[in-house]
Amino acid sequence: MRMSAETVPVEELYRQMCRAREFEMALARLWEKGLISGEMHLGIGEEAVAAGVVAHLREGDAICLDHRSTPPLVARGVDLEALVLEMLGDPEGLCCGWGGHMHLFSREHLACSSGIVGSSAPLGLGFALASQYLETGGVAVAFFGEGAMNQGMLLESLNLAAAWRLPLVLVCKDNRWAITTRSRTVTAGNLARRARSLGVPARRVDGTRVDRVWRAARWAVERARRGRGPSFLLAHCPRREGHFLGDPMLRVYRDPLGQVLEIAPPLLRSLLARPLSRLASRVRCLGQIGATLGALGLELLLEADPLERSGRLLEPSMRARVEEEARREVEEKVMRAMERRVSRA
Amino acid sequence: MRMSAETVPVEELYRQMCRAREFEMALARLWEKGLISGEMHLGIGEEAVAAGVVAHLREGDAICLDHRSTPPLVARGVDLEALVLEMLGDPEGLCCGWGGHMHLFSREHLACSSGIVGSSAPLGLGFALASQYLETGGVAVAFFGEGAMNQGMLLESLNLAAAWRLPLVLVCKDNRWAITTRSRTVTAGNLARRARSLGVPARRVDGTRVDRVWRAARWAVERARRGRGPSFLLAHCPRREGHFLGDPMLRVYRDPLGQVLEIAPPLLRSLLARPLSRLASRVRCLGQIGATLGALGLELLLEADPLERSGRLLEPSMRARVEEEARREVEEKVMRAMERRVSRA
Amino acid sequence: MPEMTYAQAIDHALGQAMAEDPRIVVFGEDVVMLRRELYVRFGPRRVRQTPISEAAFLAMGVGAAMAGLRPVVEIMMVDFIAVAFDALLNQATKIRAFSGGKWNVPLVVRTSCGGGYGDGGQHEQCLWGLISSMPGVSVAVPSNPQDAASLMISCLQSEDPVVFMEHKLLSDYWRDYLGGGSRKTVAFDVPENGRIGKVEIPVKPFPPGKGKVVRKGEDLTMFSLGVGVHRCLEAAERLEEKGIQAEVVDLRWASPLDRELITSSAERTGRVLVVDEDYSAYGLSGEIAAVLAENGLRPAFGRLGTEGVIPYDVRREAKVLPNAARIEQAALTLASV
Amino acid sequence: MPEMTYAQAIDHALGQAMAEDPRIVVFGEDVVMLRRELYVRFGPRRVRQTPISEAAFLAMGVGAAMAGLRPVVEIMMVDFIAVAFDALLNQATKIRAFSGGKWNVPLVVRTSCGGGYGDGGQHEQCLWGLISSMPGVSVAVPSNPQDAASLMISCLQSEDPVVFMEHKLLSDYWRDYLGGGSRKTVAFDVPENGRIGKVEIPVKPFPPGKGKVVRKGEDLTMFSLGVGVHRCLEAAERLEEKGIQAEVVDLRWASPLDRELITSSAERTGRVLVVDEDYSAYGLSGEIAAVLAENGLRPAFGRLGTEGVIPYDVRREAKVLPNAARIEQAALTLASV
Ligand SMILES: Cc1ncc(C[n+]2csc(CCOP(=O)(O)OP(=O)(O)O)c2C)c(N)n1
Ligand SMILES: Cc1ncc(C[n+]2csc(CCOP(=O)(O)OP(=O)(O)O)c2C)c(N)n1
Ligand SMILES: [Mg+2]
Ligand SMILES: [Mg+2]
Repeated sequence: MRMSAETVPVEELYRQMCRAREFEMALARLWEKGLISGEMHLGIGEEAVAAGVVAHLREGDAICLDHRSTPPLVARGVDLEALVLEMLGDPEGLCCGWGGHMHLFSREHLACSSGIVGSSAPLGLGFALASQYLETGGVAVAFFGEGAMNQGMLLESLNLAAAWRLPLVLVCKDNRWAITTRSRTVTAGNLARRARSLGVPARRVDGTRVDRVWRAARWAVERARRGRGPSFLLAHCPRREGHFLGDPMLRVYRDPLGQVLEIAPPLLRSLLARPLSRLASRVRCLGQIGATLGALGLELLLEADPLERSGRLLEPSMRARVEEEARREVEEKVMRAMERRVSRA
Repeated sequence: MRMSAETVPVEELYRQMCRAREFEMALARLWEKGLISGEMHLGIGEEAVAAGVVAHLREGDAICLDHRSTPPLVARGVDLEALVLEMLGDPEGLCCGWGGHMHLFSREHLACSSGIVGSSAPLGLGFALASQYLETGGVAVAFFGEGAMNQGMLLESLNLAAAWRLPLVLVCKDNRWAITTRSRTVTAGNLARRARSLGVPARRVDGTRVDRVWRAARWAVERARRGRGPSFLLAHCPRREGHFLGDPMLRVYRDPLGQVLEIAPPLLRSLLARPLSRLASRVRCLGQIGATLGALGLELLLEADPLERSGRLLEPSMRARVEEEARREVEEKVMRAMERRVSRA
Repeated sequence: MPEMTYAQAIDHALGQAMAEDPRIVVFGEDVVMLRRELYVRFGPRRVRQTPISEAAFLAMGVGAAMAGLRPVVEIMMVDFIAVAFDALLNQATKIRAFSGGKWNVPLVVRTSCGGGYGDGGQHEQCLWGLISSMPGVSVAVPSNPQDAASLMISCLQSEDPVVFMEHKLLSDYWRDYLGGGSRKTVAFDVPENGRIGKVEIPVKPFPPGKGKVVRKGEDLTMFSLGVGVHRCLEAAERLEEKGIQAEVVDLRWASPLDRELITSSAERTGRVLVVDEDYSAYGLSGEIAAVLAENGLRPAFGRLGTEGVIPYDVRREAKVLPNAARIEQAALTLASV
Repeated sequence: MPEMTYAQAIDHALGQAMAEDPRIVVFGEDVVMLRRELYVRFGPRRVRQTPISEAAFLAMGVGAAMAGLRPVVEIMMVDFIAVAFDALLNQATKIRAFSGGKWNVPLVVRTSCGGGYGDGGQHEQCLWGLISSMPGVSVAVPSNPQDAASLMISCLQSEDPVVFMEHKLLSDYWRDYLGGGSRKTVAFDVPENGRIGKVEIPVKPFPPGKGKVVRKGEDLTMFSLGVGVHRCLEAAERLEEKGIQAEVVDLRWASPLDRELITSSAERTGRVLVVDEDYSAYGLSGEIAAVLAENGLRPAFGRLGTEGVIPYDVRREAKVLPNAARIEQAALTLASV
């Protein structure tokens, strides 16, 4: 199954990664300006997974996404202007301003998303079933996080996909965190084995290396296309922007003083709440909270940026060109979207 | 972990099995007479599992049951008269006539049941959590079928029990069938491995041999009691009375002529429905239905009765005595319950 | 017009539609046996058995409908929809709006409901009120073979999610499975006109959201659904003997409600009794009361529903579910206002 | 009486009760951070973080309650209860009846609800109507810090299941988390008296099912819950300028409803407007209409609720959720009847 590196379309993959990154950074700026409402979950850190998987899809294939849906949509070729306008709640947005960032739908691309953790997998079953039944040769891909692997409907879906041999690729983006919870503290066993035990062949892959993701995804998508049934990819990737924009845990690092002044006094009151029993235990709990924050900070420092790691696959001048092109394209699209919005407002 | 056969309390275990069997046969007669309403699922065939597991429980331990709840309740020492009266819908029944056979509750025994497939496991989590929190040393046991192993909340429960190290014993009674579905046709992988992959150590056991069940359950219950966390027992056992009393699939064997006359004509019409395309496929489907019925019939013929298999562990005279005592006890209790019912009607 | 049982009528309509539209697929637990006639006729690709994984396979139905199929997903009893509720509440009913009207979900959820055979409170619920409280889903509740067939066709033609509820007391195979048929020692109070009747062939759809006056009367109107309609008719007969002319309306759909029929009938009779096998509170009777009130109608109003958990004991069950005697009583009270 | 924010008041009440009753345990997703003050004070045995397995851990709450604990189970947003609905519908609310009254389930489900911050239709629902349609559960919806604290104590003292709904727009940490606090560029329409207020200490429970007249008036009564109460009060001010005296009732509980207060106020004013952030159909407004009608009251009646899916676009969202302008308009129409 191993193929030589030459066959990996590195330039195109990296371009998609850059487009996604530039696009989400633009979204972050719009969000900061108050132009995008609600919880905004970015997929910054997941670009290699999105690009590496989506590259194998063709017309008639479906993607079912979770709350970090932008990078796969960008890689799939959804119109960036329509995406921006949707985030702005504009009637000309992708979903006419009805869906917003957690509920992005593009019928033309057979792309859907949902903010209910775990629901992308069973929705994916449906698209896979339709492909199997209509014999279109299409496959469906479901993206979700490692936290979603504890959601019942997702576990059920693994079994059902295997029992019915559905052309479904299940992509677990393991960023180790579910909001403020370190997933391993609430997850038993190991996730690849979990998928296998439910009848779905699984591979692990470094989700910061787009070439590796691409190869693993080729295996998975080809299997599905040939009618050999579902497969599971476990891709490790960092969570670089916290759970959502303005994540209070991240703010501790970005604005330590402000945050500590806000968080600490009530915690101190708790520490000293009467009756003053179990002080040692309380100190331990406070330490636990500190340790969680510490782990998050450490990961932020140590974890590789997929753009860094995957960019190295290109020679520097080409890399710079690709980055520049992506930057320009996104800038232009966002600008045009803003103009449309303003002209009608 | 292996212990010599002497330590197995075979006589007591076999007594509980006989009590359960006699009791359920009495229920079947009452049901046939129209005195018990609704769907009546018997645990005939599961007696060794019930007796072998419940024998390890003591006060403060909890049991969470599915729709085949009678054998464990009998083994746990719930008053047989109250049980009969409940089945009859009597105000003096175990649940004052409110619960019925799918919803039997005995607070005193920390015993509950539910007709929603898979729900016994998460309810069991709750009792296990309370034991752990209150440090009572109590354990909880959840009983369910192999069909329930595809229900999301049950899969979630395996992970949660492992992640929290809860004193929960999960007992899967694998009778191979879920109503009319052969479970292996809709279940991928293997169930013991599935439990292990979710962090729960698992053992398989022949569920017709009460001594083996008893040994496996001792391992599981002791683990839980010592704070070592959950475990999973996969016990194979036969489904001797079909899914429920009056099971239409079973009737095909018990009243072949009547049933065939009823079932065949519409199937024949389907076979010949116009346009008459795909006749070969239709014949194959008809064959599939026949094969399912055949498999059921074959199992009925070939599968061992746990009373037969476990009874051999006793010497014949003792066995006969135990059986006779159980028969008498049950007969008497049922009779007394009927008298109470009649006297108040 | 051949005579069919309620269950035959449903499967006949489904078979008719499946023969015409290859996009229709049926899946759920035990459908190979439960729908064996459709299975033999249409084969294992179109009638497919699932694991006991309602959450996954109902959402699979949503995805399949988005992908262009017309799935009929079976939830054996409506009580069990609780484990799959997300697929309805947060997916199926939201997607038309979320996509800005560009994507729709033509999903039929087929399920059974209702009591009267002694299964107790976890298996005899109706829940059409609970389901109708979500925007974006229609709920059909046929009370007889013709309606069952026609409403099934209506559901299959819907471009949006619908729940089709088959009342277990009217369906022969459910009565048989759930502790009836194999023994001669139990008798259920099965309304004859609900159980069996003539069905026009080919089956034609009925317009969604349209109810029907099944008995004319001037003194009060009874609104009901499913088995309740027959109980009302029975009560109406008795009331007639007492000189009270009750109108009986079979709403057929819990959602959308036939507001026109509700207001016009209530206006005419000036007295309304809602007879609802579902739970009373936050349900059909409330919605009807609001429809009347916001239209400025002020009829005398009463409601009979299921209060609290349905008891297992068949004698108490018979008293708890709306029956002709209770309806008669309530109607007499209303008529005296 | 110290001043507290809405969220502080809830956690203060919970902390007070936990200090008194060791049977109270709290679990749910992210509770170590979300309830960090309780976590530090009461430790990891009493405040416990779960996997994203709502179905399992809500049913675990049911079992734990049966076993003698007093679990407070957190479902982060009420929308997500759909994946755990069975634990409420078929377990928690049924067990008292099923056991013949011998076993009860003192379970508190703590969840957040409501919109007004631009998260869209899958995260801003209220669903108190849907939940209240199940018999056997109480539903508390506080609109200000004092009520939030006292209703939390009432819930913790309940012997049967209750759902405690915290409105996200009133809770500072939710506003902050859900795209608010870290940026100065957005402003939400947060009712000041809901956000912060004085709380009597020690916190005492309020009687279950009792609402409160929060503004007296003779011309019409507005019934509402949660943020809606403040919108009504705002509208009432404006109406006063136009010479209309609106009474505003904070029902506090979606279930059980305060039938006495509803009927007495409606009788006095003769006009009723139900203002409900939850979906209109099959909900609070219907139930109130039925309560009025079955008590022979025939006030002029109007309702304002959320019709259909809540749009993402904040401008449209603001129009869809009941706001003071819409309420004023509806009240004027009613008053002219
Ligand atoms: C059923 C459900 N429960 C809880 C939530 C709240 N929630 C949103 S994202 C999230 C964490 C998901 O973790 P993971 O699947 O690992 O994805 P990540 O955010 O790390 O990408 C949670 C708990 C939800 N949206 N749906
Ligand atoms: C959630 C749910 N889905 C479906 C059913 C209907 N049902 C009752 S028993 C049963 C089969 C259960 O199979 P298994 O768990 O193997 O238990 P067995 O009957 O074989 O003992 C089904 C599908 C149900 N009660 N609950
Ligand atoms: Mg994650
Ligand atoms: Mg089985």
